[in-house]
Amino acid sequence: MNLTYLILLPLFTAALVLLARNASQVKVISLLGSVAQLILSVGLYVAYRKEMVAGNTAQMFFEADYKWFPAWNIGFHIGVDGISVAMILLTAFVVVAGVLVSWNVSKMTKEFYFLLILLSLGAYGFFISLDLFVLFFFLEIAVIPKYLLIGVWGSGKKEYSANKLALMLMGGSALVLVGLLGLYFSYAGHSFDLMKLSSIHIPIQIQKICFPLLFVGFGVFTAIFPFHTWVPDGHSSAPTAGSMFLAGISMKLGGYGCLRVATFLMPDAAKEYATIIIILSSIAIIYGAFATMMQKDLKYINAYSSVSHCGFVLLGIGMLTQTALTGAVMQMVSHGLMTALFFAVIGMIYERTHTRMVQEMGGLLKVMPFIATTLFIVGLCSLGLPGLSGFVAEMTIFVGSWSHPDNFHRIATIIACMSIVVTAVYILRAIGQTAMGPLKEEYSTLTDAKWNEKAAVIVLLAGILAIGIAPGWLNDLVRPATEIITQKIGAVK
Amino acid sequence: MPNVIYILLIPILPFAAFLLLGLFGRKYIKNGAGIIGTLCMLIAAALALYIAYGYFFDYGKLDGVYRKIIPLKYNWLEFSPGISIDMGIVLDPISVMMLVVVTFISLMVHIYSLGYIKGEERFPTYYAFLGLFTFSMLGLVISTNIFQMYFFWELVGVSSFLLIGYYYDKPSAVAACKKAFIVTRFADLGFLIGILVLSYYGGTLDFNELIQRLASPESNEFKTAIASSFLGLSAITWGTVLVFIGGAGKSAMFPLHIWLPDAMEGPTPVSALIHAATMVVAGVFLVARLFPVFAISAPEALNLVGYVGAVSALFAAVIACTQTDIKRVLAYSTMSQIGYMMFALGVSGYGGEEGLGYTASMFHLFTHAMFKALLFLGAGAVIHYVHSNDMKDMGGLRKFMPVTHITFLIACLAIAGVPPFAGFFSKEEILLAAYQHNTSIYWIALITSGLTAFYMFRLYFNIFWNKEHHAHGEHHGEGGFVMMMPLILLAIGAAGAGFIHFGEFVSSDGAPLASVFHLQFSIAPVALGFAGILVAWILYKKQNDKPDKIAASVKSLYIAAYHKFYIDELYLFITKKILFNLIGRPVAWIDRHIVDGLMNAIGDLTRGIAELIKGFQSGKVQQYALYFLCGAVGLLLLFIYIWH
Amino acid sequence: MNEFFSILKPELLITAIIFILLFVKITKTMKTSALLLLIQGLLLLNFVGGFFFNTEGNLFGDMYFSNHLLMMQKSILNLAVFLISLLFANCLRHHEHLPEYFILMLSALLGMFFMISSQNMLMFYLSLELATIPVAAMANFDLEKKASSEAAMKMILSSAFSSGILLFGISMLYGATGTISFNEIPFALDGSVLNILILVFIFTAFAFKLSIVPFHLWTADVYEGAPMATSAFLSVVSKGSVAFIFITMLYKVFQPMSETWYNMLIILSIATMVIGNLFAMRQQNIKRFLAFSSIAQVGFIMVAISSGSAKGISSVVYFVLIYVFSNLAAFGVASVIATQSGKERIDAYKGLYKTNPFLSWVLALALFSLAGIPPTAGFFGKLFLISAGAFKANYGYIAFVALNMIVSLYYYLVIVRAMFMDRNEQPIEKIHLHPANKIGLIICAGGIVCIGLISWIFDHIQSLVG
Amino acid sequence: MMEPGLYHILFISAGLFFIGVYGFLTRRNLITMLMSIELILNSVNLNFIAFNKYLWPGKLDGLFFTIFIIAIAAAEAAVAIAIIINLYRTHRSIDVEDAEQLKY
Amino acid sequence: MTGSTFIFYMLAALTLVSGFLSVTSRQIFRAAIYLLFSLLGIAGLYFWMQYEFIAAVQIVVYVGGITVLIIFSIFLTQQAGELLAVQKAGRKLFAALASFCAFGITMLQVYQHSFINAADNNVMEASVTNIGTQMLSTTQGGYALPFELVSILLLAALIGCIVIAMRLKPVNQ
Repeated sequence: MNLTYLILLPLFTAALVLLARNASQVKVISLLGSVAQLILSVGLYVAYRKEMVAGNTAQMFFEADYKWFPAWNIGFHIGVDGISVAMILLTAFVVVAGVLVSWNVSKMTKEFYFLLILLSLGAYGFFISLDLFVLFFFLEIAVIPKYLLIGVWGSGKKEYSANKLALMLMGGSALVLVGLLGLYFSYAGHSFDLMKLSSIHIPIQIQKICFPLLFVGFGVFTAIFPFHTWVPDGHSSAPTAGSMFLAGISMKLGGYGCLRVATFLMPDAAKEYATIIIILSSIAIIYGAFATMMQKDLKYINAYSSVSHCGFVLLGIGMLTQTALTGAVMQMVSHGLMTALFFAVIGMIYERTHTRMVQEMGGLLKVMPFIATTLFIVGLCSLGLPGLSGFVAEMTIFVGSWSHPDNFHRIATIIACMSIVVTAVYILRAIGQTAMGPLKEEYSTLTDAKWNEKAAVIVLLAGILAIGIAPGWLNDLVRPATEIITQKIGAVK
Repeated sequence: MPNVIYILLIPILPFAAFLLLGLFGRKYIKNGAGIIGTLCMLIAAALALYIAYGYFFDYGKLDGVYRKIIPLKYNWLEFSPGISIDMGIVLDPISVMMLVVVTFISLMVHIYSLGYIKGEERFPTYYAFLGLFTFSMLGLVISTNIFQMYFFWELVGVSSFLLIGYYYDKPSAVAACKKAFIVTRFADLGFLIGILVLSYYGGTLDFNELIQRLASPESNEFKTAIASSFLGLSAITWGTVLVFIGGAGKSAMFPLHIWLPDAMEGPTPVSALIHAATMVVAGVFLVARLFPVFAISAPEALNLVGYVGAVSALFAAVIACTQTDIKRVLAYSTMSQIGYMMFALGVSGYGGEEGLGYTASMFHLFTHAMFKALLFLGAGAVIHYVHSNDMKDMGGLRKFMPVTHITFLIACLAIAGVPPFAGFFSKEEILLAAYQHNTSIYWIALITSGLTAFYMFRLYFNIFWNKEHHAHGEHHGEGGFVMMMPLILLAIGAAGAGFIHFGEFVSSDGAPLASVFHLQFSIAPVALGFAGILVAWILYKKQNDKPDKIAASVKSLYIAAYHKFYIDELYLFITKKILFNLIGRPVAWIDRHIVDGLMNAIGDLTRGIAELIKGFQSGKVQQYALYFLCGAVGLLLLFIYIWH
Repeated sequence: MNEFFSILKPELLITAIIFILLFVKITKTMKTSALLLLIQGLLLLNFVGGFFFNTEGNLFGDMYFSNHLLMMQKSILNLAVFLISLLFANCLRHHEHLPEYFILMLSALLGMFFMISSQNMLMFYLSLELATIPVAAMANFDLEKKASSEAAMKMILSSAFSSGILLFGISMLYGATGTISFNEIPFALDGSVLNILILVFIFTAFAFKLSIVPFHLWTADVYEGAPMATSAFLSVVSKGSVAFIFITMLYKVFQPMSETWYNMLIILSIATMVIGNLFAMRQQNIKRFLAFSSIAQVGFIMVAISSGSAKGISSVVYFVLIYVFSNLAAFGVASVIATQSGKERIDAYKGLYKTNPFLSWVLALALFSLAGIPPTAGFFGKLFLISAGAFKANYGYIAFVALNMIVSLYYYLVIVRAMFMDRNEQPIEKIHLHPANKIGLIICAGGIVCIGLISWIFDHIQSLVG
Repeated sequence: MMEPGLYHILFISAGLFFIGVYGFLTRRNLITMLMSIELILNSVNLNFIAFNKYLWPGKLDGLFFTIFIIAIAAAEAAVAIAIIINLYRTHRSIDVEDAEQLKY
Repeated sequence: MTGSTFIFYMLAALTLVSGFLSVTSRQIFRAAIYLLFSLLGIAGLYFWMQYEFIAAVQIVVYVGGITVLIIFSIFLTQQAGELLAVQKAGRKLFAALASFCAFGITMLQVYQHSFINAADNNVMEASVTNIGTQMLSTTQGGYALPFELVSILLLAALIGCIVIAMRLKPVNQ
């Protein structure tokens, strides 16, 4: 399987979108492109599976290394392992849903879809790149589409939010850049190549400098405390698909980076700083949950809950056990699907009621059963109901975290566990006030979801249920990859 | 051995009904929904009976001991080698018994609901939810793995949530379902951490292995777990206590009981199914499932179970005496009875005669399911008839609803422990077990038993006797056959279930336990029961002012009990005042103003500095030259005198 | 003799064009619009010609020196001038002094060519003046405008002052070493304190031309007052050429003092970035804004220069190439808008996207490139600058530089925001672009997108540096 | 008083240089500023000649430098005066403080 | 004290004092005249150093050219006899301080530096022949290229001056 198709296809789609004559062509092209991408991603999974079954034990599959800036020893080096495949699948699902949900966008449709596709391109590229320069390139590619999506198609104080998001994310990537340069120069012949860097032992002094830079830098993307404040503003101002991409894909870039770059390459420093990571992520988890409890705007609720949920990702990474790392990846996938769906539903509700304030709604189950039911399901997923993806991911993290026998890790685990109660409180509060209760007069004529919205929901739900009901496939996908990382960590004394 | 498919079909059928009705019910099978659900349930119940028969009388026993049969085990999610969630089926006495109870009660409720819920708009949804609940509950009871149990435990919780919130446009129902979910969720936190503790020390999530390792003093796991202590208690004790917290939440044990009375906002058949017969006993079932660990490795935890159960039993009974909402009375009575089951476990030992409490607890669980479901369904019929929950609106209904009256009376007698009804036998065993092991619990239990009789008959007299009922404008009778049939079937169960020699089938170690029956021992509780009935007779048979006088004489106690000892208010205080105002609000404020403020402040600061230094760009070319010169001089000074 | 021509080809070509223009001016045979077309054609030829018959070598003793890297640099400058002739077509088209304007511009360009080819201080000084004095005159070409003459005045006086200090430094250098040849000076520098004085004095002249803080103050005023094409020329061509010779000067002439100038560069680059960013943030005039943004960009260039390595050279050349496209595109769009509507304030750009999507996209691309955001070339340019700077493993400094990129992003986004997001009742109406403008903008946009992604270009530059 | 030599001339030139700088920084009239520039350039010329004479008489580098500086000074002065005259036309003043419309 | 020394000090005093007066005088004409004297003083110093050619150039270009140009421009732009505006005292003080500081540092460094004296071997006569030959030589040490460069510069300056100063239309301000 040639991985470049994963980048070329969105590129091709984006080009076609630019050439399209009218809005409906744009939509159809985008939809076809994203569905093709989804098929391609599933094909990638199948191919990966086949290789694995065939006994391929390489760390990275389908590797390819093209020349790019040989003067800097930069290569367009791509390849995937289980983690990447999982993230690519996630991206594909969210993109299809995002395209579907945006069917009603009438303002500058062409630009909107172009940016969406560009954003997805960044994510795909990020997940397949094995060269840190290329990785960084794709990481940053995704920032500006986000900025424009929020600023142009957003609502509320969109300019402020867009600015904040762009600046904070770029701040994060600035730190990442410095960290990457540190790694680059620590390799004898100067290299950005992930595989080469992973084969050497990076000096501990370099690790101590670069690890925090990289971790915090990537952490900003995944809302590490206290650099999470772009999340609520950004998400709440973004258009529906923007929020979906932002929370569903973009925040995962950070988690993936923390794992793949920071932790994998610098296990010594990861151990050294694990305490701090755990403290910060525990704070994010519980603090995000409590902050969510007080929110009145649905998007803020989901945004803050994303802070909390992404805290689990970082917690899992900070714990450094294989199970916790696997859980972190699962949580990324799960949260990506779930939060995308949540934002999609919020968008649908907003489109109809023109408000996102929970206290202004009520009884929507009556007039829009499909949407409200989806809201229920996604809420339940958010609070970790078994059978949905959130449960699997969170439990994996808990079990993995608990396997550290000392009190510090345990307390962190308990704090993380506590959030599931707080999550229940805010989710039920939100659902109770929006979907349940007496129906407001002014909403009695609203309609239920249309075909595109239903399709989007079904796509994402399919993903959520696929993980929630049969998590084995994801587990089998991710575990070999996390095992390599844990081995590297384990080798550190 | 039966075909595993048959066992699998038991939970699958309700789930299929759920999927079918949930996805297509609203549009396509609106009218047939009830029939489909009931049919599925009927088959499931028949299969359950078939399995139970086979297990108990055919293949279940090996060398005189009921063994655990695991016909199916599927590795669902492997956390790490050894620790994995396996989805499987275990057949042992309690799971088989629970299969029967759950499917039977569920079937009854399905049938009953055909009449009760008929004509409502969300009829299919209702049956879908019932199917989901039954599926989850069945999954729970056949769990082979503690995480599997947690899995279904949560599903049970959510289906309970959905059913309580069935009348979602009623604010009180919404509040109740949220409360139920959140309180049990809070308890589940304990369960989850308990699982983590136990699985870590046991090195497994499988019930069998867990018990083998943690309940046998020779194993290494046991030794490490006992050795690692926290705050003076061993890891196993902590683990079991935490798991018990989960159980206590689901089973509405004091002080996590507050959700149960409110849960009565759901449709009454739902209360019968979930909040009387099946889900609320999940906590008991959980403790029973892990009983060897409790009994052998964590006696402190078992003691706790006993005391919590006893306190809950008495506490709920006292409150039940003062409530006027008939469903709430039943709810408190449920809580009280589950307290019985709980402390029965608490006073039990492991193996042989010592395990009497265990058997008694399971026995009571079984009988209680029958008569409590009956009570609720009966109450449902009454409510259906008078359109009110409050006993003040009732009275003299015996003439109008004869079947209900008789079945209700049977249930009341059963719960009051009047021989020969079912409750009598199970309660006797419990009291005996308590008497043998822990006298203080025994006394509490005895008092509770008297109170039980009193409040049940207070209820009974208030509904069916007391003041004459003024007929409402329209009368639709007692409800059709579909509503009466379950009542009658359950009444048969409530009357006759006691004669099963339960000890032969269910015991702590699987070996049959001879039923013991001490006539002289039974005198006290039966006498107390009759006394309770008598007092209720005196006070409530006819309309009079005695109850008020008595209430006035113990005014403060009465008011406290009437207000459920202010536990709700306490919770409200903790959540609203402390969680929301003292934690949530400050956190939200800090986030917006301090953390985010910091980020914004950096921006503002930059802009401020930019504004501050704009004077350098003064537009005066001479000044520019001056700065130029100063820059050069500065560099000279720096590099000649400082840096060099 | 053949070799003479091929070595001196770039300069000779420019001189030839100057004389052609002079001839045209004197004979008054052409209308301005036709003349502009001629100029564009000549400049295109000149640019293309830069790629053929290139020979390395010395001429006039050690007065003149050329190699392939220098030719590359000259080609970049040629390209920039060609693009200027395209992008500012609409405002130059009707300029009555069009030939004079280009004569001056090309003289300055000639000065720059000699400057980067110079091998001794005299040539350097002379060509620096040749590269400055005509530009000061160009700044005054909006003869009717007060701002224009003020800008010219500020420019000529500041540059005279600066060259005074430079000359004082050179004279001291001459005194201390007895030579003005670049090849001999490094061996004659004795590491005494006077050398530092010399370095500082000579450094200030570069600092002045490159607008390094605190020698930058003339920049914004001149950019704002001067005609748009002049500002563009100043900010791109002039800066680029000085950056090239700056590298030679530091790496070659003051090589023995590398530690001193390294520290100097660090301090001044930090100051430059910070001040440039802070001032750019609060600008309302697009030209002034671009002036400060170019100051901040110079800060980044200095980061790479500080590395003192071959990578430093190649990344600076590469960055200048990218900067040519990005900054000229920005100036080009600003010029189109200013010519058509007379509006230079950023406020006026609000809602531009509604009426002029093409211009908005080009400007946005240019700004993203300036801010260093992928996939635009600016990303690669800036990244390589910083990577080169990181050779010295001074990570605190690099982190500071990287964080400065965020501030710069902030103000670039201000314009993007104005164009795409802000509402405006009366946006600038639809602008009909002159074909030359359109071609120029398309070339710029294409360059911005392609130069980064096509790694061959950087590798080529790197191979020239060796 | 000692025999005048290189250092004396260097003193004169440096003095003249900074007198010019001082004038440039304080004279408000553009033409007087230009005069200060001339002083600065002349001081540099003096430097070159002095160095050539006293230290490096073997080549005439300093002298040539001076010649070229003089030429450049003439060109620069010409352009500067042209600009000043134009400024006078637009501003009706050649006071440098009257031309500070461009700022901040 | 020899005559040569005396002359030197006289020239030095002339140069510095008139230079100083030219930047402080409040009458612009006087300032120009002082400048003239200062430049003449420098020319004298060139003579004193026996660089007659350069002294002659100095007199021709500066005294005869630039000063005249300046005086013309004064006529063009200034009502004669008017006193020059005075800069703010603060700026003056600051400028004086900065200039003096720079002067101090420079002189300190210059005096501390021991210039290598290579004066002993082959002195090249600064004769017109030498200068002329070298100026037009294209080989090593020849100055033909700078010469050409300056010519282009002068051309450009000429064109620039013409465009700027020669305005066709009157300005209405």
